[in-house]
Amino acid sequence: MDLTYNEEDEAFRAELRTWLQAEVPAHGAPPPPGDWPARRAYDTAWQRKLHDAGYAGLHWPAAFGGRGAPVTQQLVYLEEYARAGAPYISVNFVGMMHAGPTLIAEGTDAQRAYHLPRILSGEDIWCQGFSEPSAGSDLASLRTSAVRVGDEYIVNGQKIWSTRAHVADYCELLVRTDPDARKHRGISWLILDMRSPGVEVRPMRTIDGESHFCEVFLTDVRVPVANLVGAENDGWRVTNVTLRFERGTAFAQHIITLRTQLRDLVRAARLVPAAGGGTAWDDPALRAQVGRLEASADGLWRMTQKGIAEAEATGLPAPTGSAVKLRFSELSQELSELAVRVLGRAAVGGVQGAGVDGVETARAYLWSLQYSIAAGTSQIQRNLIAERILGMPRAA
Amino acid sequence: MDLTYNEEDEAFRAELRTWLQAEVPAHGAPPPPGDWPARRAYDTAWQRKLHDAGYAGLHWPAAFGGRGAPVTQQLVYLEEYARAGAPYISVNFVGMMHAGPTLIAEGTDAQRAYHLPRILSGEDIWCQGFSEPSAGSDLASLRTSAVRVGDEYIVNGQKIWSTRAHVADYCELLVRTDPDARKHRGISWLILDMRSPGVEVRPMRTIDGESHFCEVFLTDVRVPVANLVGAENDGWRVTNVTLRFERGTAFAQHIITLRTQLRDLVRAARLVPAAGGGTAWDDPALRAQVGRLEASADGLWRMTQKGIAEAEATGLPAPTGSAVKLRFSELSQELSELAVRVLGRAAVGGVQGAGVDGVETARAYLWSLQYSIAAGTSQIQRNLIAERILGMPRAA
Amino acid sequence: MQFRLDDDQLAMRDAVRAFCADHFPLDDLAAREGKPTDAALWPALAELGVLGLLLDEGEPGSEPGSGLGLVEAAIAFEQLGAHLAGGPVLWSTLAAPFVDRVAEGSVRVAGVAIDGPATGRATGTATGPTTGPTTGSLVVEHGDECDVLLVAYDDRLDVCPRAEVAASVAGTPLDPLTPVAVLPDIPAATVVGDAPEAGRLRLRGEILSAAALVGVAQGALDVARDYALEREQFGVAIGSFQAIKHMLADMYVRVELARAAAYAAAAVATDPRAGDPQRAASAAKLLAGEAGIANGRAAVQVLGGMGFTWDMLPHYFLKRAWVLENQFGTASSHAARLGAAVGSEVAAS
Amino acid sequence: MQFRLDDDQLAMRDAVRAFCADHFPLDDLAAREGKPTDAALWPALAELGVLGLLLDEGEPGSEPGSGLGLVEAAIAFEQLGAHLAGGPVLWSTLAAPFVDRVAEGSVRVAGVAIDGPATGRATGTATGPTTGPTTGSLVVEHGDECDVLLVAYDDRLDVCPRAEVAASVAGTPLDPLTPVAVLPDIPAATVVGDAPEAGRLRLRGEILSAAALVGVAQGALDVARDYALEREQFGVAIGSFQAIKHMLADMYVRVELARAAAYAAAAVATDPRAGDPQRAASAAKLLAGEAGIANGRAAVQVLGGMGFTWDMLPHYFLKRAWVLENQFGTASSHAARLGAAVGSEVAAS
Repeated sequence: MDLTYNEEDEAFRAELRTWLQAEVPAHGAPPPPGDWPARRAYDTAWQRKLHDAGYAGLHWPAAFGGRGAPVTQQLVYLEEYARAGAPYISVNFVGMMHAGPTLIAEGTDAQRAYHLPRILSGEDIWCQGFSEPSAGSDLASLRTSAVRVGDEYIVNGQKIWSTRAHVADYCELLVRTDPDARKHRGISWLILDMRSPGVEVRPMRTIDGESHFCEVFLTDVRVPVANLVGAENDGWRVTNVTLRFERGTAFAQHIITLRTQLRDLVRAARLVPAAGGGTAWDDPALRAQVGRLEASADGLWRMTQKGIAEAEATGLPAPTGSAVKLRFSELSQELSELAVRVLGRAAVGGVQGAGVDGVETARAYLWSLQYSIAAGTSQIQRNLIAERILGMPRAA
Repeated sequence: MDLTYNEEDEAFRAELRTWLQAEVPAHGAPPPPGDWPARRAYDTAWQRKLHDAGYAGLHWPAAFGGRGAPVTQQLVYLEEYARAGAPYISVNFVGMMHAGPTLIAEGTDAQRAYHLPRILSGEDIWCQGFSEPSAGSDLASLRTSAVRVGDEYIVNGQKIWSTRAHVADYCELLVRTDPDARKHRGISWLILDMRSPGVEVRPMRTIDGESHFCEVFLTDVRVPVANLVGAENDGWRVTNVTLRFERGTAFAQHIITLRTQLRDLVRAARLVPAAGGGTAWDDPALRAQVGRLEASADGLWRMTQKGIAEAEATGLPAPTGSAVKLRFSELSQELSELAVRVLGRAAVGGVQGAGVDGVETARAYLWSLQYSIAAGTSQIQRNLIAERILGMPRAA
Repeated sequence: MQFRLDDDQLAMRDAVRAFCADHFPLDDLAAREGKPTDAALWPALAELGVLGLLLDEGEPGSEPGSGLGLVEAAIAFEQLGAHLAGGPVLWSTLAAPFVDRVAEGSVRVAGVAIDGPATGRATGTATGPTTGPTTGSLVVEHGDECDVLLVAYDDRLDVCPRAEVAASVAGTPLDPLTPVAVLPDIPAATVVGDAPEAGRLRLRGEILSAAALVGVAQGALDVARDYALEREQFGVAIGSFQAIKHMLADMYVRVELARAAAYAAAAVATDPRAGDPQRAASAAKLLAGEAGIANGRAAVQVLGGMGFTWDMLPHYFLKRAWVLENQFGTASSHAARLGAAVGSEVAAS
Repeated sequence: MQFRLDDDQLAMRDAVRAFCADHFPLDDLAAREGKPTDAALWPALAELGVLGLLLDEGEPGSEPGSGLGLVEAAIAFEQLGAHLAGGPVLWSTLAAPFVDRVAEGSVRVAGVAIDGPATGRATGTATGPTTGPTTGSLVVEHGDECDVLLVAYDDRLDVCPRAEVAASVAGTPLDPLTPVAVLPDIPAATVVGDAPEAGRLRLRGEILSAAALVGVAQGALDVARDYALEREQFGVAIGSFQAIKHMLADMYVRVELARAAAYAAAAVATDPRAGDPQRAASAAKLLAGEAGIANGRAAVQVLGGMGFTWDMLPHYFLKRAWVLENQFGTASSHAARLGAAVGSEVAAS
């Protein structure tokens, strides 16, 4: 067992660090929250720079335009990316992390040839069309229908929780192609062009006051059969390729961010005056709590390294993905709640200044609440762990 | 709303306190753990003294030999009892708190006339014969059979978790009298004389190394039909009288004990040297944790007062019984785990001396683990609260 | 001893509940966001009797009030909490014994507590940027919708007309139903209460904010319960799942524990023979703060994705809980106070 | 970077597992209670290669050892933990580089860490009643079944033959499989290691006790899982109930988190270019201690009434977890160390 990076990895690190040191400041500050067109422009321009410099799709196979880098370099990338404070993947997330890998695994040559380069270069933005109002945790009960007429599907239904759909070009859309089949069967995976007639996007306001998510209404939308990914009625399996991917490596960046957030908390605590004099950081209970959070973040990072190494060796995502997701969610919520407590009335009042940002602290707290809900609630994750890993019977 | 005690209550307190101040020291120290005959003698002698002084069955109606005291005096009694460090109710628990009240509610005149005075005076000790090896949380699935032959039942089966059965004279026994009826029907409640032929008691060793509980094996045991309490096959309802009673006021003394235990913890913490000098009590994190436990103990005591007041007014146990039991269990476990942490290696090594008792601290910790299991696990309590109080559907 | 509410108290609870349902309906919260409370509400609140509940009837020079007292105030604030009522009602009620024309609804009082003594601070002049609670700024809930500002130190109560207070800077409050003013410094003020009065006001503030938190925690539970009965997944109501049941059960335990503690604290403060008012208030505030935040949090989780939307109720309860948690002492500060009290008790025994 | 065990390591794990199944079967724990480990076990442990794992091969004057190192030792101690192995194996393994004939199984070493420097303490004479950890008595696990006693201060390692140590008084250990000696004072001793060596031994002790706790946590999970599949209530296996599933899932998360941290700590201590050894060890010990205790606790609960009996396995795991939690720094002390480290990092940035 050897957790050091080899010379090649360290060379990659040095080169990447130099590049980020120049490019991150040059890219300027992100647009204000809520200005989604500006966000799209900002993020896609950054993706373009990554692409031009050869850093886009580090984890994608070289045959599909990625760098095909060893897993160690992917970790180096994430570490350096966080250290440099580079822009969050944001609008490129679904394309880079979900849709792209799914097309690589299941797409036709034509689908890959058209879409993969456009995702890598930031030209196209993707969103996800999985959940429906009455199909959340029970995703397989989805009802959006696709009826084949000639070489097209006619799609009708409603999707929800489509992240950044208001700025997306394409959607990975799950539809029911066989209404008579049992739940998990009869589902297909389509590439939806968001500019198709009959697609209506309505942003949803979430508890942090922002609109990351959208509802997508689909009325007689025509999707070419050529946009089917995988076989008809085999979409559930195709989806699970994505889901498993999502629950594996996708949290690596989140965990690194958590460590940064913990340090931001300490930085703030060293500025917040305590009631009895001194600062909040003088409180041994707070220090111990920071120590506990640091230990868990460290453990999660090690689990991630281990999981990625196993995936590399076996070609399959490590089974610990649900565990990482579950613990990350708890940890993120504990940390951001602690930050609200440390800032106290400054967080509640939304006061900014003197090195302490109550608005951002409150926002991060509210945002963290979705981690235990999105992409499988913590309750669902625990069911999965108990049933799939520990072999418990399916239902009571 | 008025939480003060009236003059009469305070007069009762003064009288009781004087009595306890004289009698508690006079009764001497309890026998060593594990010596159950001695424990029985010690406890029943104490019960006799309570009885002779008029303090036995404070909460029992005067018509049945109790004092019929107002609910406020029951609280005063518990407060003063704890303050004086008087002997735990121990072997008299089932008789005074379960069997007696059940006979008062459901027994025949003959049953009441014979048993109630003997329970009150400490002459007879009772145990409980409810649980079976395959009927724990699912108590209604019990299988011990009672077949009526003439004016006797012939009982066969096995009971488990019978507290102090090895020193008991009688047992409140649940049996199946109709094997064809659905689970909750067909159960009857019998008074079992533990000296009957065919009753075999085997103490169970629990994780604290002691033997509070027993298995009871019943082989062709003859129980007179006269010992049936309530109607035949109506035992489930009779049982629930007891269960509801058990989950109501029965925790009042436990909660008072919790407060005493918390103070013992603080006392120990003021003696335990800290790594960096001073004592464990200098740690603000420990003080805050003690403060949190105190708040919860205080809240539980208030809930108990409230529940007792509601029971007094309505004649029915307050619905908050499960909530008190659930929270008490958690709190007791948090507190006793904290005590183990504060004592550290002294608790693990079982060191006694210098005002710190590692053996008792470890024992109390291990004992506390049964609170979330016995008399309905915490999981079952949560189901009950969700279904019976909050109206959730019964099963998934 | 009588722990149950009597008929008068039950009637009062129902009256306040009806008032709240009328003036603070939960089905139109968006309309209330960021807005000051309708000024016309204040005479109605006065008529309801809430604002004058803490006036000691017959005290020389006091204004007419309902004279019911602290338990009744707890009843009222539990309902106000459950309905996420707006406006500086709590501080106005607390201030009524010290500020003219509050009980009659003509003067609205916003307030803030500053830990530590006022000693050494000038009165009648602004005392410059506060070094207080967090960042050199003074956050005052409803600070821009009041007539008078009250500052409660440990040992003194100061008031000054809102018009004389420096302009506030914009805060971005966590709770959209609780606008805040952020003041650059502690305003010039007149002394209206001495140390015992300041102590009494703060104690009452702890108890009544606890009562409001009990209402918030109950409101969050109600929303979660209703949703669990209605929403189906996997073909059944999600309330059939044990994980949901257990979350709801824990919410119930928290709110019942906090409620018992809050009413006990009110009763003890009314008659200290029943216990130590400070300790009872700390226990109540601590448990109610935990119940409010944890139940708000749990309601978001029970509602799942919908719980994360602005359109559903959970976030409003959660946010209001945080506002109240940060008034009159946080759970941490009350834990420290209680721990110290237990330590002193043990040392003395 | 390579996080997975290689074939040699897997083979070693299997060998230790087989050894444990043979010598420490879980189905006959009662026979081991309160008894010292069979002396014949030691040559076998030596042959297995565990005792010599930390000898640095080729170091002048060192005894022959397998030279495998810390990761392999972690593998071994995870298995020893999972089987609740008895005897002073951990301290013997840690002491092997400093005490003759330990690696070959001829000398058994019990040990104890005393926080703080040895400075000012005489060597070669008993130093009188210890003011250390808790009550003026020194608790030494397996202190009556060793040949040599090792005392690890922050800055020094002392040893003395067991025969020269004052008679122990009876302790009543929490763990029936870990007999303790309670010594009235710190024994007279000879210095065998300086400050860096003491630091290294303690670091290794943290990592290997963490590894043992991972084994304990996994063992508790295995017992609970098996029972949940087998035990029926309400007509189905209790593992069908969501509440049981979720307890088991949380046990799994805790053990996986702790395992990753423990092996990472071993790797980092072997090659500090991969991280800060102290911080990695603290994280590992903290997470493993929490996993061991919480999983032991959860196993008791999953087994319900049966879990509360002496005859079932959960309590043994829980008790062993407490023994290990109180060696080489508690979760609290490691949390404080990690918190301080993060604070320094931030201050320096």
